[in-house]
Amino acid sequence: MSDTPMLDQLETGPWPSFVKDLKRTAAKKPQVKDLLGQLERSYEEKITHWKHGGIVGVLGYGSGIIGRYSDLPDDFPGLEHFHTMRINQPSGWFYTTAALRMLCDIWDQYGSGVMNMHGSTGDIIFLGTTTDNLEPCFQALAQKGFDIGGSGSAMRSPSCCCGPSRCEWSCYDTMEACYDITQEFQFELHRPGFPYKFKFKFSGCPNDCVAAVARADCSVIGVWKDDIRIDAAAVKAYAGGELKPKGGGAHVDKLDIQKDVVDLCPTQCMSWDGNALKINNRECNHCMHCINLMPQALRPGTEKGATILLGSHAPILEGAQMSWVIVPFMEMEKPFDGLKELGANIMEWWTENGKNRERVGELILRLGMREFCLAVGLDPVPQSIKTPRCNPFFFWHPEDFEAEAEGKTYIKL
Amino acid sequence: MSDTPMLDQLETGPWPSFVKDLKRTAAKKPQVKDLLGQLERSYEEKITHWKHGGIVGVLGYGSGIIGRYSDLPDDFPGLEHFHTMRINQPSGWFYTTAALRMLCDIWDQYGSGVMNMHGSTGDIIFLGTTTDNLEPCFQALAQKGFDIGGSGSAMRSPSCCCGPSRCEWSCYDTMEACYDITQEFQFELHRPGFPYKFKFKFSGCPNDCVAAVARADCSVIGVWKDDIRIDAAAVKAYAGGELKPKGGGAHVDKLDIQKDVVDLCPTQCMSWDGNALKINNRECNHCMHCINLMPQALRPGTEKGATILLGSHAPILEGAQMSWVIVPFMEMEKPFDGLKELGANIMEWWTENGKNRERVGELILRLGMREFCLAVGLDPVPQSIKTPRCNPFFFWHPEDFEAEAEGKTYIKL
Amino acid sequence: MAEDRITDIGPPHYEQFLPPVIKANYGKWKYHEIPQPGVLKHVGESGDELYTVRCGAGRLLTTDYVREVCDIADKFCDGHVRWTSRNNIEFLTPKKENVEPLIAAIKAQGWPVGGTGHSVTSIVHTQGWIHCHTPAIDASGVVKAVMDDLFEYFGEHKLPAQVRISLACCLNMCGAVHCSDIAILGIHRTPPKIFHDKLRHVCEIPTTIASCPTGAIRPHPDKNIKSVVVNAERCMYCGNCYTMCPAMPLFDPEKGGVALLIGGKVSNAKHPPMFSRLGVPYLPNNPPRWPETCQAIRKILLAYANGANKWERVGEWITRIGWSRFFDICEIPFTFQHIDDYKWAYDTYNTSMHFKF
Amino acid sequence: MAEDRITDIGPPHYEQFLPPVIKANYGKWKYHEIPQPGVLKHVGESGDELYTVRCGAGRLLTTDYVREVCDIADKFCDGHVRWTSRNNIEFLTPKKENVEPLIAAIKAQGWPVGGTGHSVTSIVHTQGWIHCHTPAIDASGVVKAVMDDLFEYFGEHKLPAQVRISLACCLNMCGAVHCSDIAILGIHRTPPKIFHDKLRHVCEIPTTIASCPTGAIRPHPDKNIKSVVVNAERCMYCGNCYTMCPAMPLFDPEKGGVALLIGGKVSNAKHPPMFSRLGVPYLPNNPPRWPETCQAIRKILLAYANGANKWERVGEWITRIGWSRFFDICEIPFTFQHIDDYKWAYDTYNTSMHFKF
Ligand code: SRM
Ligand code: SRM
Ligand code: SRM
Ligand code: SRM
Ligand code: SF4
Ligand code: SF4
Ligand code: SF4
Ligand code: SF4
Ligand code: SF4
Ligand code: SF4
Ligand code: SF4
Ligand code: SF4
Repeated sequence: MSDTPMLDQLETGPWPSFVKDLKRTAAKKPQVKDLLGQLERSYEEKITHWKHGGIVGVLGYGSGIIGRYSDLPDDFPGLEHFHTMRINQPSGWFYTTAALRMLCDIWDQYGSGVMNMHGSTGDIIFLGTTTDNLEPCFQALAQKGFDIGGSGSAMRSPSCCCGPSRCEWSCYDTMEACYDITQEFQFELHRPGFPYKFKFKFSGCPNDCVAAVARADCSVIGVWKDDIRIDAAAVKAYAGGELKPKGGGAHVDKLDIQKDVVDLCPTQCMSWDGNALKINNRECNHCMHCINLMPQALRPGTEKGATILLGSHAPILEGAQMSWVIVPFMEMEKPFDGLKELGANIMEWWTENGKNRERVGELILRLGMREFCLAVGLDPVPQSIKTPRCNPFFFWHPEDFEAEAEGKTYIKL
Repeated sequence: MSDTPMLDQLETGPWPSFVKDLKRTAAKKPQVKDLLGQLERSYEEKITHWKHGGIVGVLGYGSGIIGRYSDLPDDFPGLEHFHTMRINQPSGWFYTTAALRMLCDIWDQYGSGVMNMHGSTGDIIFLGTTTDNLEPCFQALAQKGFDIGGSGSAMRSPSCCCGPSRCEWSCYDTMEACYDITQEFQFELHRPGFPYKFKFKFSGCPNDCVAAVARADCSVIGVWKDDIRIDAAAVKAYAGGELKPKGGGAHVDKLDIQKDVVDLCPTQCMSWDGNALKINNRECNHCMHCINLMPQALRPGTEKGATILLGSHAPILEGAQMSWVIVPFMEMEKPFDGLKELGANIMEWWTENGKNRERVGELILRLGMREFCLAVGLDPVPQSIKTPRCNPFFFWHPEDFEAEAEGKTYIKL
Repeated sequence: MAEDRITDIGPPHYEQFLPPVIKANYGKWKYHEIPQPGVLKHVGESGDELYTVRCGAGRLLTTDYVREVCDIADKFCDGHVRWTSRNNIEFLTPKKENVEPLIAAIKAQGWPVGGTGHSVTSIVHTQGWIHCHTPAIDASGVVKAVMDDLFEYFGEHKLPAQVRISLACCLNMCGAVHCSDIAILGIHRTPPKIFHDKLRHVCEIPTTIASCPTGAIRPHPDKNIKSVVVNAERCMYCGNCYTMCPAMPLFDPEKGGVALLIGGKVSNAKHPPMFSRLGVPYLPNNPPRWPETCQAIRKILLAYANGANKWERVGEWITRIGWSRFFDICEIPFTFQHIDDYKWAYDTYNTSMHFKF
Repeated sequence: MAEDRITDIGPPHYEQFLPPVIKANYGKWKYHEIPQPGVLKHVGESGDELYTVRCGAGRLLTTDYVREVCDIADKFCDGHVRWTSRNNIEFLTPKKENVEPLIAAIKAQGWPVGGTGHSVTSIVHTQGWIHCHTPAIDASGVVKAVMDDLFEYFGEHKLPAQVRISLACCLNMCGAVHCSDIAILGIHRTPPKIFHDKLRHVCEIPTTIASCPTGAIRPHPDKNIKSVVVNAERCMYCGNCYTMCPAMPLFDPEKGGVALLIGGKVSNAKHPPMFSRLGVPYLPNNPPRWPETCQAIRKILLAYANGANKWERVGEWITRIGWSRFFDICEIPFTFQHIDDYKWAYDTYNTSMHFKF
């Protein structure tokens, strides 16, 4: 009888089976056999058999390695040490097969051969090696140009959508921004010195294909300021059914421009007279809906850059947050000085003021947007809010009174 | 020169002038002259000259009187004592002139003759009398059938829209409910024993003409369960322009049924083919919009009652709240036993658990809807929420596990 | 004597005050019309008609004034009259022929007729300097000034929808201004001054400390003084401490003033009820006519009248165009005060790319 | 040796990994088409074309698997391949004629092609029992089971919009499931068990106490024990204490299980990003195929496919029909668990008459 009767049931079915894959490797690697064995045990008992991680790492770095030990080392000796190495992925997760084979070779040599392509943050995840192997594996990788990613109270490996490399909508160079920011903050990435983790994610447009708004303390999302470019002939081709909605990605074959595009525009800033599509761009929210539906007819404008949003994270501790707008528009030309400076200011303020395990978004909620903006050098902008406050509990600072003395008023009369 | 040059400027202009009115009374009543004098002083100095109220009242009651003393008693001796008496208004603020003249006579005898018709809570407000006059004034009123209203940490005088007395939309008898509940809770109204104030307001339909949702701990708002009644001929008359939108109350003379009614229905449950208006009543939100626009064509259904919402109050301390739904539909027939029982349960739970100056809505937020519902005997209903929680931090009680053991599941599969 | 005392009788039963036509048609009204601004015609299933003439009134009034109201009601309404939930007076009569003379009599008195339908009706308000101890501004005076200024909108149905203005003279918000199309709010802007000598005698220190929602109050570091100190940076001038402790007034004649909160509503029509939100953080406290407040309200009202779609309440209009466009149009500079930093602030932050440049 | 060490070089520059057609058209793509499910065609301003074939993959894989990917990429894509933000593999080639053979080779491998447009693409997920210390459920196994069940939706564009499913195996939510159309969440439902002997040695008591967001942990009343106690009534099983202190595991094989959160989205298209919200509070933890979880997801997905308008994401559909209708349709009994009682609960309460019976 099989050692893993429950897992074996996952070998069937049309979706690729990790069990099949692991079993093949298990034939060569005893620790992978143990891994399957312990997993089977978890399936039987419905609990994890991993112990709380200890602190392990490579020389000089405080992050990038997650210590992991089995609580059944006697039954599964191959899992006694089974640490994770997070390897910082290249921008956009592009590889040559040469690079991939090299990574596989190194991981076969120093580890279990089990990996994640990729971890949720974006790293290449090497799952399962011993404490001794960490340093040699790291240096073998480094020789080939790869470095370890983040973990702990550090900057985490930034990630980005494929952006200009494979998408017509990207409003800035996500790939280069991701690379450059990662390089800029190498120290912060490898040496945890923050109150908690800090993540950057870069999406090229408001479709947000790396889910930056939901899971990056600093979410950089491309946007344009001027007018959506319209190819009038192509619009007609969509209206006539020659071009398919979403380039063929939808469940319907023909667009009804009034109902599908115009009526669903969230700002109602479009109109269609059966012949020409008009957009009142001043009122457009850059939601991408119309562009998504007619990729051959509409394109973002040409005055491009990014919106900087801050604060998202998972629910620990105050409840999940999404990032909110702090800079509606930032130029995003290399070398991204604006973002680097802002990023550094934010990290500095947060490090000085944040409590242990307090994400930057939670700190802002605790101390207030005013204190945050003043510290990092930002003006208040209406784009950062959905609505103004409804409570009357607002503060006045001596500077406000000084400004009033100099003639500041709160509405032009 | 006038004693009140600033106030005098408020004698001009088309809106009725309280200054003119007070001046006329000031000729007969020295304290009103003082009142104008002190008010003028406030206008000059831009601060109030009323001191913090002291505790005064009538025999046996702990509420209904607001002590008020001038901080300039030497300059304005008539204001040394200048207390407020809150007199519980009749439902719907209906009067005969005989009753009004009687009230005026009593107030001229015992007080300043200055009043508010009405206070924000709904009481007849008698502004300005001395401590000595409180009890005789009260008894003079009581002889004529009027009683004092609420103040302090007590039940407050309930109020209601005119409802069935003058409105075709009322889904229950607001006037009688208001009267009956006021009578039921006389003790609580006159003898403060709560953690803080407690207000009831009764509106006959979702137009909510007493703003119950915004300013009553317990907001009782009429609603129907069945189908909106449609007079098809009248709908056509609106379409044709023979009948005017809002019965003439609008700025436009003719209705566009598609654009004005159907397109603005928040649930999109209506349709109009140029001839007949259809409503998918199952999806209707009872928002009243379509009825408001065509009062001669549409009426609420006939299966009527009220929704009970709980929790609204002004911003002290946690920020303003609106009431939220706790019972989507309650029968509202005399003697309103359901509401009385629920009201009593709520007050009991709140009195037991509330902190000083904690409104019932704040207490629920602090202890949770589950504890509240279980204590007062309510089931969880989806109508009480806009959306379910987005955080994963929910509790499980032993009862839940027991129910599961008995077969309870969380989705029917 | 004590045995003769009458207590706990509650208010009189309303029925005795209802006009006969109402008693006859109670709960059986069929529809209404608004034949002209300020006049309602309700028609019963019986065919009976009831005419209501709505008359604007100061809410602060005297027995003399009320007697004048009675005179008119006696003459045209068989002695029947009511007040509305917004402090207007309603004269009620089943006789159509009485309506015009009734209106004439009201106008002869110098009182306005209106407040129905798409108008600006009376301003719900509070005490102000006439009778309260915490106001930052007056109430009746501001209301008089604003209503004078907006008078044309009371007697005509020329707005995209009804506009409800309310006023509260301090953060206690007795006017329940938190859900008004336009809310006028008196605000203090300086922390309380502490009179230590008085405090010791009239205030309980623990209660005083507990009263502060932001935790700004601490015991005085010098134990001998037996008083408290306020951390000015955490104080948001709510006056809660003053309510508990009269030795901590927070009035400052120069710094106090008016804030306007905008876009609230109560009814469920189309859009659910909405809170009013900070529009203009501060306008100076300028009696007797608060010109800046009047001008700011007029400016916002005109922008609304001009920009809103048919049937759109102020808050619905702003929701559609977005707050940043609203601030643009009304020429209101965006300030830190607009950004929420109280307890539920997060939900007001813009967590999307939905905004306008 | 230490001087030879290489550190802080960061990731390799991506440029070296880009196919030539991408380098040539970088930033100059003009439009795309999706000629068939799983295939993207990007056209540059230059007229160049790039074909992408998207292939579903287990995220948990081995070097053997990756080498198989390389074999295919070498054969059809000049050695170029990428992964997507949702862990699919994308084979990239400028050669149209390669597309069909490439697809054939992928299928021959037993791998699926799809995940584009209005499909259910791969499930973003986390470690589960394969490698983490706090999971309530497995990750890869649940994902495999669900994807097997929904397989038909991966390879076809037959839904009203894209549907993004994510999984996180504990409340830390590493899958960032909080904004997914359908989120599978592993939940514990019992407070931590405390191993006092161990705790004394391995945990810092103040840090442990501070770690609890609800303040449920207090020092052990018996000072000699030098440990802590948990107030079970306040514990919501978040595992924060366990993260800080390994002596407080909160695993219970029978009580742990799955919650489904529904209706989140990330993109700004039409509707701003939305949080996922509690749909099904609890489903049993049934390895190896979690049948109840699969069935519940299928039921919700079908209800959506059936009820949503064109282009409507799951959350947009629910927003339109209302949550109570959603619960009706999916036959989900409403429970106290659905009602928020955490920090910003108030904003989720229905403060209006907008609801359905
Ligand atoms: C490996 C990974 C899951 C995966 O299978 O992909 C992961 C695994 C862990 N996460 Fe995570 N997180 C991973 C991406 C995330 C993400 C997603 C993202 O980054 O986009 C999130 C949500 C976004 C965010 O940052 O909030 C995430 C939110 C958390 C949290 C909750 C943080 C919060 O503010 O709510 C914790 C708890 C903690 O930090 O103590 C956590 C903690 C953990 C720990 C370290 C558990 C612990 O407390 O020690 C897990 C280690 C497992 C292991 O053995 O490797 N992990 N974690 C992901 C990192 C891989 C990578 O580097 O690519
Ligand atoms: C007279 C009146 C204003 C008016 O001019 O109409 C009034 C006047 C006062 N209110 Fe009020 N409130 C009045 C209706 C309201 C309303 C409106 C309502 O009831 O519909 C509210 C908002 C709704 C609510 O209940 O929250 C209201 C919310 C407050 C609050 C804040 C309560 C909160 O939870 O946020 C306070 C502060 C307090 O209780 O300490 C307060 C306190 C006060 C005090 C007692 C000031 C104090 O702290 O001692 C004022 C006494 C003034 C005086 O000299 O008479 N008053 N107060 C209203 C009562 C008249 C009547 O009985 O008809
Ligand atoms: C008399 C009064 C009730 C009372 O018992 O006193 C009343 C009476 C009527 N209301 Fe009202 N409402 C009265 C205060 C309110 C309030 C409360 C308030 O303003 O504080 C509201 C909620 C306001 C809000 O949403 O902010 C209110 C929201 C409505 C609405 C909803 C309008 C909307 O578009 O939001 C309607 C329907 C309509 O007008 O189309 C309505 C309709 C009506 C009707 C047509 C009902 C009827 O069939 O008789 C009455 C005449 C309306 C008119 O004046 O045009 N009534 N009405 C109140 C008159 C106040 C005044 O003197 O101006
Ligand atoms: C390859 C990838 C980016 C990457 O660098 O890896 C990508 C690529 C594209 N996305 Fe995306 N999206 C990718 C993850 C995402 C994500 C992130 C996620 O799911 O975690 C989102 C946000 C999801 C959400 O809102 O919850 C995302 C939201 C969109 C949207 C918005 C759709 C909507 O109606 O909300 C579009 C536009 C559309 O499809 O109409 C879009 C459109 C596109 C286009 C058409 C862009 C283009 O012109 O090339 C690409 C092909 C789409 C397709 O598959 O049909 N992409 N896209 C990601 C593929 C994931 C996968 O393997 O399935
Ligand atoms: S986020 Fe925008 S630019 Fe980036 S891949 Fe998605 S659609 Fe393209
Ligand atoms: S991008 Fe969105 S908001 Fe802008 S025009 Fe298109 S649909 Fe409207
Ligand atoms: S709340 Fe409804 S029933 Fe009451 S007066 Fe207003 S419209 Fe009529
Ligand atoms: S009452 Fe409102 S929701 Fe119901 S049909 Fe009329 S407009 Fe639609
Ligand atoms: S709002 Fe403030 S100042 Fe005005 S009456 Fe109420 S408590 Fe007094
Ligand atoms: S005014 Fe309010 S915030 Fe300031 S000290 Fe007093 S109670 Fe605290
Ligand atoms: S979600 Fe929880 S259990 Fe799963 S990988 Fe993240 S920390 Fe571990
Ligand atoms: S599981 Fe969470 S809530 Fe429960 S005791 Fe631990 S930290 Fe506190």
